[in-house]
Amino acid sequence: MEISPLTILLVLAFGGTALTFVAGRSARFVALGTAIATLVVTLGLLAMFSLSELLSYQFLQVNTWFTFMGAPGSPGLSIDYAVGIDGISLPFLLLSAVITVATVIYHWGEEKNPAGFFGLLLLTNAGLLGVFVSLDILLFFVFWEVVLIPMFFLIGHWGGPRRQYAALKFFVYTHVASVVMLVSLLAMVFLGHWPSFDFTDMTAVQGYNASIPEVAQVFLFGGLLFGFGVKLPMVPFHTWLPDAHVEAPTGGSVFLAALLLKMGGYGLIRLAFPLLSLGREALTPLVFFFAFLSIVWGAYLSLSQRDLKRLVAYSSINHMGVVLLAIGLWTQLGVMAAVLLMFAHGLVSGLLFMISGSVHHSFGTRDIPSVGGMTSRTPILSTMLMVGSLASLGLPALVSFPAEFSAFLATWESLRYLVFLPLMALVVTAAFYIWMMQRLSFGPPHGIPADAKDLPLPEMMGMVILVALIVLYGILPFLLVHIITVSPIFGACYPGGGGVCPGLP
Amino acid sequence: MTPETLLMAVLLGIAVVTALLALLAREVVHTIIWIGGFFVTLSAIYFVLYAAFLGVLQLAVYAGAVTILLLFAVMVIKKRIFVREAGAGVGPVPILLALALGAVLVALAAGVPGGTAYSAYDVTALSANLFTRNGAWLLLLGLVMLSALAGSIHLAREMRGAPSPPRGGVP
Amino acid sequence: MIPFDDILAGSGILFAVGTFGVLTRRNFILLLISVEIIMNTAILNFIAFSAYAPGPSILGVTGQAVAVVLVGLAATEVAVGLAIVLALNRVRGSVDVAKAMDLKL
Amino acid sequence: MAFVLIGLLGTRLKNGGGLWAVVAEGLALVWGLYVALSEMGAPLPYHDVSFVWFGLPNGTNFAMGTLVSPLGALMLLVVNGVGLLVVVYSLEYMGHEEGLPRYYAELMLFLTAMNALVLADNYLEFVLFWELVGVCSYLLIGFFWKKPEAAAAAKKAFLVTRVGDVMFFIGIFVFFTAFAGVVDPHAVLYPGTSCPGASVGGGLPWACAGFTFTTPNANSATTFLPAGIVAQNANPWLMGFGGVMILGGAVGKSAQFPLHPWLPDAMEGPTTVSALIHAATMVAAGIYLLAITAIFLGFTEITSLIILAIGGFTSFFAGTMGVVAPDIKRVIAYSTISQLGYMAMAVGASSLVSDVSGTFVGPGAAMFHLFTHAFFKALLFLAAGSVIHVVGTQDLFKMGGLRKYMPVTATTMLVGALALSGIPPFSGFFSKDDLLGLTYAAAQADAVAWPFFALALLAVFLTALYIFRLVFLAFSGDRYRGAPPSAPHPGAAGTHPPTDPHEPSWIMRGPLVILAALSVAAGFLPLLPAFRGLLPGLSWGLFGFTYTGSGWIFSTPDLVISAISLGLALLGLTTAWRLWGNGRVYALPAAGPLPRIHGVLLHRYYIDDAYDAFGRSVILGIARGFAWIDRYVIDGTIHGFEEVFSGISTRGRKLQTGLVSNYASWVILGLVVLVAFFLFVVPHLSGILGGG
Repeated sequence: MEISPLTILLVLAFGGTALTFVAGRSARFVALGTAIATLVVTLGLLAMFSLSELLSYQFLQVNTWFTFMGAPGSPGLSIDYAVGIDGISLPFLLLSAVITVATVIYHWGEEKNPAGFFGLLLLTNAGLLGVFVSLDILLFFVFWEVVLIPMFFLIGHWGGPRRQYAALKFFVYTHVASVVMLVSLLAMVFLGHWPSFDFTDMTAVQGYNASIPEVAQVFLFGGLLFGFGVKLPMVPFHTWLPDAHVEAPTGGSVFLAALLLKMGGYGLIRLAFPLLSLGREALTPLVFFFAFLSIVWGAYLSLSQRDLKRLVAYSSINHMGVVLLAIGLWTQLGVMAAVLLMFAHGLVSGLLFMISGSVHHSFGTRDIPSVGGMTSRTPILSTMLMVGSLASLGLPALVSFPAEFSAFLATWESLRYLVFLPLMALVVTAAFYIWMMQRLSFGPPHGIPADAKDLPLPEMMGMVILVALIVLYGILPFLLVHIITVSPIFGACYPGGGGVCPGLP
Repeated sequence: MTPETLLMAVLLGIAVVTALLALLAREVVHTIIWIGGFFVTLSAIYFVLYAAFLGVLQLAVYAGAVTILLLFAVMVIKKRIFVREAGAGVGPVPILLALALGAVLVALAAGVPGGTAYSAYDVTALSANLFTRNGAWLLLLGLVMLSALAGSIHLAREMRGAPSPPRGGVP
Repeated sequence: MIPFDDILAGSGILFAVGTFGVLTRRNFILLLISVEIIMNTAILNFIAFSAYAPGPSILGVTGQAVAVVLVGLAATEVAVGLAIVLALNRVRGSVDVAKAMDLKL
Repeated sequence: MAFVLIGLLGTRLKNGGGLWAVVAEGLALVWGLYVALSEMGAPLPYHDVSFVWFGLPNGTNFAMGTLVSPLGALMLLVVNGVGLLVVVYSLEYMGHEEGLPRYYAELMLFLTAMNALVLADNYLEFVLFWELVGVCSYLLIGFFWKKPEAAAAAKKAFLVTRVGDVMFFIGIFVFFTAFAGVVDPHAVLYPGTSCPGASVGGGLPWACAGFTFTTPNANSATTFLPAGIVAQNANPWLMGFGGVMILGGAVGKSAQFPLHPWLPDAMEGPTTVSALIHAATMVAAGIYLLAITAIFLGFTEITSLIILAIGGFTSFFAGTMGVVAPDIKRVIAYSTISQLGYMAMAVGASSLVSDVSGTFVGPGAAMFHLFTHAFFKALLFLAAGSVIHVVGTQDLFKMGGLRKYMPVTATTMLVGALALSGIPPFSGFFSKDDLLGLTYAAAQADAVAWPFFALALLAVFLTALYIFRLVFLAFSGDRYRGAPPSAPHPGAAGTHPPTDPHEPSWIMRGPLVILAALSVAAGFLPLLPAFRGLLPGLSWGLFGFTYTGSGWIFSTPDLVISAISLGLALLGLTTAWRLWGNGRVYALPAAGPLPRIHGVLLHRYYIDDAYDAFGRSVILGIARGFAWIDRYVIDGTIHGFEEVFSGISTRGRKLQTGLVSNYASWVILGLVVLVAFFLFVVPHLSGILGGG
């Protein structure tokens, strides 16, 4: 049996998690070791990833786990352990590994039951890695659930004053979504008469699904859109997000914003859009509607927030709205932009939530009007805030810019004048960040406690890692774009790739 | 009606009757006797279906071990453990439910056509299958048994420090 | 010629009998016995279907193999169940399930 | 050559003091001169380096590269020349401020971004550095971040230009689709340039065509112009729309009429920064954009007219506000807006003219004015800065009689003022003359342009009026009106209480003198054939005599226009002298319309207030409304569900008797129902769901 590096990655991640749970006082060292090991393996994957293997998944490993015997004569249905990656999942793996390292470093001084805390963080990370590498629907779902459970405990145990409420809300929302998603996925498998749950061969699976009538496809697509959309989150299924973010500990917020939201977008790109073409065509206007709603809603709500974390949380809704829009266009430029934007948003929102956490540590509050002029007392934190905000509003030379530009260009290509809507929201986005900075960073200092300290070293290190990547990929985006476009979804669209694009127009 | 059909009908009838008697008996010892009979009857059915190994297994494990185990448990408890069921305790709902379930299951079975049982599965074929293709299940069963063993021991040990039971509180 | 519908119908009735026992008996040992009856009907079905499968086939042997596993499982279950009976008896001095209403909210 | 840019960036990172910045900027200027000289020798654009920034399987590539063009070379001269002088000037002017490394770092980033913008070879790269320039200006305007006004001004600058940027984005999108991906403005300005260095980067399509957005189907720059015109004919509405959107970007950056309010407020930044923003970097970027895209904008007449109208109106409109502003820097700021209006007007006019004559004159006149304006505007700002540095206030009415204390500053300021008002032989005269002549030609081509031509002429009068008001109020007379030692203007750059006003050191005076000399000399540069190569379609005239490169042509209308504008300028000058000269301070009459007009002008036509009110009530109102809905409607619905479910479960928990048998009953019931369902209902369902 050939062992894929991805299996090694998963074993490493889960094994490290288990070790962390039992490590007790030295949990943070084990956690950091695990996170770095995961990152190293991911970087190894990055190095070994072939840019010329366009039509199939790489590092593929498929083992039949077990098979449901069908009636005599029918092929039965097998559940596989199927893992593999392409250019769309690799950035997410990288993001996940990097964010984990940065978060562990950021939380180096965690006092409250560190073994549990780091263990849960790593478990989330392991589950995320699993989601991004699994190519079998049931495996995908199992990992999906693995991600959600530890997050529930992170919010519920390490969170803020209303953590019980937030944790429960998070749990209920995401599980309702999970159930709908699972039902839709299973129905897709059964109605399409798939021979197994794995979807390693996209063309074949599209062939199976072609036999599903349009009505059923519309329902299935709608179910998946809801299931992944809650995670994304798209308005009006978003209200779990601000509460969860505000109450979660900093690391939890970082994971939520930087990684968990990406699962939704990833699911849409990997499962809903390519596999259910009839449903997609029927429901695309609905997708656009939700996307525009999310963009505008997120932008305006950010403008009205007083709490820094809530502001960042709502800005996430805005950005993920752009992601949904870009996915909904379902063109090469759009999908590339969506993946790039999710990567960018992962780094940037992670940074911003770390900053929010540090603001809370330093000033004892995150209420924007009650703190001001923090540049004079905490210049480093203030600089970080500025970098994060500017990155989030799409400053060139930082990673969001090429992504947003591509997304809007793709929108123009498909939707023409409708692009005004998100672009006008872009002005509002700029407005709330700039306004927030004006109130928090500039002006004469006020509301700063006497013992306010600038960033401690671990927190700064965590942020510096993210800033470095934001700048690196902002200046050299092709490092990532070259990878993203190596995917079966894009594959045959290359010149000489077979001529027929199975995935994208 | 072929002899086989007749034989099968008789065996099934005996099985149903012994099972009912086991549940309705007044003394727990009688229950155990009837259930032993039920197990033996099932073993006979397995033989008729050419599953000889299963029949032997049934005899050894169920008719032998399980029955003795039950008897042993009764002896350990050393009480008149058979609680007389008051007539009022059995409402119409459970009976109706059981009847409905039976009806549904029989209806489910009604559509199945008959067929010829294949007689050539000997122990070799069975073990070959069991230790290769379905080895994982056997392994899993081993694990389950191991944990059950541990659980049983734990259950027995746990009670040592527990408050002593209210003796004599039983009718 | 084996009448499979008869076997299935018979096992269905046996299942119903076992269910009846589970629903009405309050003695833990009798409950255990009822569950065993149900378990046995399942095994019976596996064997019946394995016999029903045409020819020497993988399906046929697998049915019997599963039945073997199930017999082991059922035996284990009895062992654990009886351990529970003993524990219950020691704690409560009774094996009446109606008195062990810990599941009530 | 990109090497130098990287060198600049490197310096930016490690520099702690201004000297590094001076050295870096000096190198940049030398390099700019080299580029400009080589361009003068061979006035055609050429590519230097480029690479794919990112690309897609379907062949859409987004490239980054440098492209050296004559206009770009001219801009390099301006940016780095002014930049060097400003940096030198800063050595003393900013010497006492906190956060100097930050200042120099931001300044160098600003100049780097501007250099890169000038060298950009496609719109994506252009917009990238365009945004970077915007952010740097945000940081620099907000340099005195402890002052709430500075922070607010920085915010305003960023947001207002952001509105323009959004329109610019759309404009780029339009061109990207309309021209099938090839958008290289230079290829249009200089037709005949073909695909240099096609082998760079392995012969990919983008290596040709100017490293632009390219698609596999359209990779030839030489056929671009006809293709563009075809596209225009196919969809004039789209082309016009795109042109207006591009214009929107330029309007935001160059502070033209609807989006102008940020520029006066930007005076909260250090004076050196103001000089840089106004003369060479930020606002010039907008005009440069208009100049290199003039051909696209000229595709539709209406776009050209809009540009002309906005420019002409702004030049007048800003001038009126400049006449009343009490703040020395704000007066100069309004003059910038006004002069930028002239440039925009010239771009619009040149497109109109080319429509008629069939040849494209190009935006040479606008760029020439940008060139001369850069020097005298930097001069004015730096001179004003040295005044502020010494007297510690920006209020004109607290100055006066400064000539005898600081003669060098006074003289150079006077040179700048004369150049700005367009009085020969100072450079402003020649460039402004070109603009007005071009606008006159446009007005003949299209009668709609007449009122704006008239407004532009009026603006000439206003220009002279307000700039000499400034000069006279500050320097003339015997009396120093400031109450020494007055409390320094809060936060004004480099203030120390003026017990005895005196000239600053030569580090500050040197740049003033150099700029003054340039302000004179720049006007005559077009006489050099090499320089004319940098500015396509530029003509140089003196009272009706136009130099064509080979000889002189006389035309009466040109003479008339020159005479009128000179007369208006002199009129403005004398009016200013009558009102404010020699220590006089003109007092408004108590009655009549004048005080009211004065009030309106002082409040900047209430436009700023209107924007503020719009932002505060409408935008924030929408935000609060959405927040309310989010909280009570959406979350309320969810909580409603919660109520329902908890009601059900309160009742449902009564079913939990705790008796195992009862639980089992439910299980069995469920089983029965399920089996019955599959047995009797499902067979009928399968037809509906299509198999399964």
